[in-house]
Amino acid sequence: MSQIYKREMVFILAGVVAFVMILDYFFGKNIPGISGAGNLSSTLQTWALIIQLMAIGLGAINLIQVHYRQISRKTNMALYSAWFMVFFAILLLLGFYKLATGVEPYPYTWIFANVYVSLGATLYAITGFYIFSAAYRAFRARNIDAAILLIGGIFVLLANAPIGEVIWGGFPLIGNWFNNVGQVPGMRTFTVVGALGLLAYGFRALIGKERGFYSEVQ
Amino acid sequence: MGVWIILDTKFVALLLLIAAFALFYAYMALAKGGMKIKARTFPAVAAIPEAIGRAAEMGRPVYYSTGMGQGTLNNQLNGPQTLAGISILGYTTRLCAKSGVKITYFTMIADSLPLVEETMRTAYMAEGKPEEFDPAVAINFQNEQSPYLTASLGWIQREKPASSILMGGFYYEAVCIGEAGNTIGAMQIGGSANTHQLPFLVATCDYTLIMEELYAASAEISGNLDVIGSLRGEDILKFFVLILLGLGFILALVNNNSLISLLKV
Amino acid sequence: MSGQNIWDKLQNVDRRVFYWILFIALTVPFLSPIGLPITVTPSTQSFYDGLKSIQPGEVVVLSINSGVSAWGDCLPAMIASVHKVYDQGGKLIVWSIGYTDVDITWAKIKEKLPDVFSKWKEGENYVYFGYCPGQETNVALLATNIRAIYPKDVRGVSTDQIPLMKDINGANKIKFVLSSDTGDAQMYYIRQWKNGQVNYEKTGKPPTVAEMGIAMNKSGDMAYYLSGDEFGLVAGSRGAAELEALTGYKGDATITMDSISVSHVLLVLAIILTNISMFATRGKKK
Amino acid sequence: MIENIAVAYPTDPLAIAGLWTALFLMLAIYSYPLWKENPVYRFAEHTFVATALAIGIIVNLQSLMNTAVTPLMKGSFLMIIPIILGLCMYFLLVPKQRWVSRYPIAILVGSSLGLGIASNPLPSIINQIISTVTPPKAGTAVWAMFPGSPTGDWFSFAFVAVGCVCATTYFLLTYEHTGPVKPVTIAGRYFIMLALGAYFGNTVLFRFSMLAERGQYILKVLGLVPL
Repeated sequence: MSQIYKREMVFILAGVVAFVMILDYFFGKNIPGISGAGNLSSTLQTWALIIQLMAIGLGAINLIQVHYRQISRKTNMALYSAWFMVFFAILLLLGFYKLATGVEPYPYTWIFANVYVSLGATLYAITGFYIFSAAYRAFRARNIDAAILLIGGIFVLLANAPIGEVIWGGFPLIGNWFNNVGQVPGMRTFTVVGALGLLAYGFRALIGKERGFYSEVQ
Repeated sequence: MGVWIILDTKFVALLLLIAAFALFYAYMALAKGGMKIKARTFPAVAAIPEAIGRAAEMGRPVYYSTGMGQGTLNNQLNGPQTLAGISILGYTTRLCAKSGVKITYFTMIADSLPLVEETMRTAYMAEGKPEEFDPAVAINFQNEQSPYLTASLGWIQREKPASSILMGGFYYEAVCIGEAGNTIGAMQIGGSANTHQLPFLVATCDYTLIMEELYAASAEISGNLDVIGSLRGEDILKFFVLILLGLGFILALVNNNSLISLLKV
Repeated sequence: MSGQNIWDKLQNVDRRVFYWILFIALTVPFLSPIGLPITVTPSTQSFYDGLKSIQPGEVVVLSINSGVSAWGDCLPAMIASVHKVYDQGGKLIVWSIGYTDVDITWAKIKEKLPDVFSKWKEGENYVYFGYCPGQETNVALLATNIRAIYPKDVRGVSTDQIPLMKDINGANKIKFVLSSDTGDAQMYYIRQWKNGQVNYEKTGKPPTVAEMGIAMNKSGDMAYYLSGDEFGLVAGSRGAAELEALTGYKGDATITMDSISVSHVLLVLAIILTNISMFATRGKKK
Repeated sequence: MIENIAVAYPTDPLAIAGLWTALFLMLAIYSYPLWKENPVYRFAEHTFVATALAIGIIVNLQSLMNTAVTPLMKGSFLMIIPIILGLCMYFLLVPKQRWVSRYPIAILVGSSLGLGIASNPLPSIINQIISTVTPPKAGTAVWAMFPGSPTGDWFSFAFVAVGCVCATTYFLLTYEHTGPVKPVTIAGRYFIMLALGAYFGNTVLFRFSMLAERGQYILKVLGLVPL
């Protein structure tokens, strides 16, 4: 049985959208109807945005499934999952009230500022700990590779902290040179080869040769 | 330029794009036609079966994530990386299904969920065990980067995965998940094309795929000759870049601007 | 494990020991700041020069693509540059394509600059549009049609009614974008606004982009600064401290520098120790 | 002399409770690295996950109203298409019809790959080559290793050019790193390591600033430094 709409049509749609984007980038100015507000490419981008926004429900369903599983199987995480469900439901109700009336209830504002934002900052900063221990292990001069990593890292560290220039005037000089020049070859090559990889990957994905994008599913 | 195609500075870019696609196509055709092209082996890819084998031996699960990826597939920097990560996820899941290892995929990209679920389900079906696939165990979605990190950290300490595979568009979570995995002694394989996270993946993981290696890895896994052919296309482009660099360097020494003005057309 | 000497132990210190020392070392300097002198790097200097080139009445976009979580690195630079835009008599459009908590960040900026916002009139001197999701897609749309994304500002005033927005509906009337980033959002402006498909023929030049990035992205941003895609770069709290020195507005970045110095010395000492212990144990094993 | 604009400590009991709640949750999270995974951490973890999901749903619904529903009501009937496409995603939950969810994904993937393919070559390949082969102008400060010395500029220029050549060679995918290429790729590897080290160094500054801000927050809540 021909099931062209399950595979081939999907690739064709992706290809058409990609082609519009490419046309828009290169010839947008010259082809009427492609570029600019309200035209094909920006319409497609608005569509993509709306799809993105609507996808969160799928995520919510997954997360509720995960926690429901914990509760129904009475695992040692069941209590926390129950707390998740309750707190989530309360907050969602508050949010719906906000959407319906346009007035943000005070508990919602309070939770947003003191729980959501604050925990966000906390998690973001937690990296400080991990980076310390990562540096402690990575910056051991086990071999030449690691030694170069170490040299690059140490000089930049001491160039960034004001104490570096107090210790020795050469630290900011050399450290900033590593920053402005020393890292450029590696960085620039990353950029170039990354872009090449992206081109090849995009090409393969759009012609249906990439496993990640539905090339194997039935 | 007086023609109607006024490209500004994009003319060279367009030429490059066309040349690239022509090269990819040509080498894919050549490889299919029997030209011998062998991709360099990536230790990180070769280590994946070992990582799954380790999990099977220890009877522990596998942690997999494609990173934060700006929360959507529709992001030109991270979307392709997420897709490449999902390619490798398909391969990894299949290995897990074969040896009866539990794999849990952590993500914060809601719009990738259909793709992920179908990819993982296909992997289980290919091993003849579709009934073992349970989305509530295999996929763990969190809405944002920090919750995704919190949940990952908690899960890693509670479940103590034997291996942890991080492939995709990572941001600050890379170093945290990497170190958390290190604490419990997990075998770790990383890969990203986000330059700013590479130092941490290199520092915390046992094996790392750097930049285009991430994209190329799925080509290598597929083992399809024609797909590997496109990698040769990339190499030819690299030679081209090298020639331009060399030529430009020499011209710069004699203070000749012609190459630069040519590229800036 | 009785055979372990001090070097062996040093190599396998429980990481929590470091974590505690680090956290304390970062916190204590705030109690009595010293304020070590700092030199200004060229990228910050050219950022400042860009701010100084604002003529009265010119419009600048501040794109807050950093969240409350990155205040330590991002907020001081934003405060200093908003202050400078005010000093130069420029006008400011503020929005965010990165974080939902931008309202809190913007409130904090206003709170920290009472002298500016007691004189500036909302809608005339500045306009604040708040957050919109969509990342690069959004930036591409903003280049040609701001009203499609922001039909009204945060107060609910229709964009058409805002005096500042009278002739502005895209990138073409903007002098430059100041992008405060924890990620790659400044690249969206470079790609979509500076090098993008917008037709600037009638209006002259496309807007330039300057970056107030986190220090982590300094190396990456530096490449775009050197290639000319960004006219200036303030990297992290260190860059912000330099900017504060240049603008004469001393804020949180200058204070944070002490804590940075202490913690960096600590890390360097730890690295030196681990290397010594590694070489010591390596000799023993042979 | 350091002057900092101090914001007054709040007097509203709810605001004070907020400060302390935030502090409690922060310490709950930091109990993970500073001690170990524990019930308090789990509580904070689940609280955070629930909060973020609920807020995310509300924010997305609000944006959906603005970008899709309101225009639809006002007569932009085309907006029905993306809404239908968005609903198609939910066919994932219908076992026999999962393939329907592929169409919205195709649009997202097409858009990201299309934009990526089109807009990457110019800044990421061509501009990078141009920057590499542009000779230094005399006295350009950023390039100068030793300010005032013209040779510093040229040294840096040569360093970058040679480094780019070596590092690019390192990335060759379909040629083994043997024979005459080998020393070049090894050198390329060193250039890459230097870049990674410099990156690492910069990141430390950023992460420590963040953590310092959190430390400062404790002092602020305790009233030891001004808010």
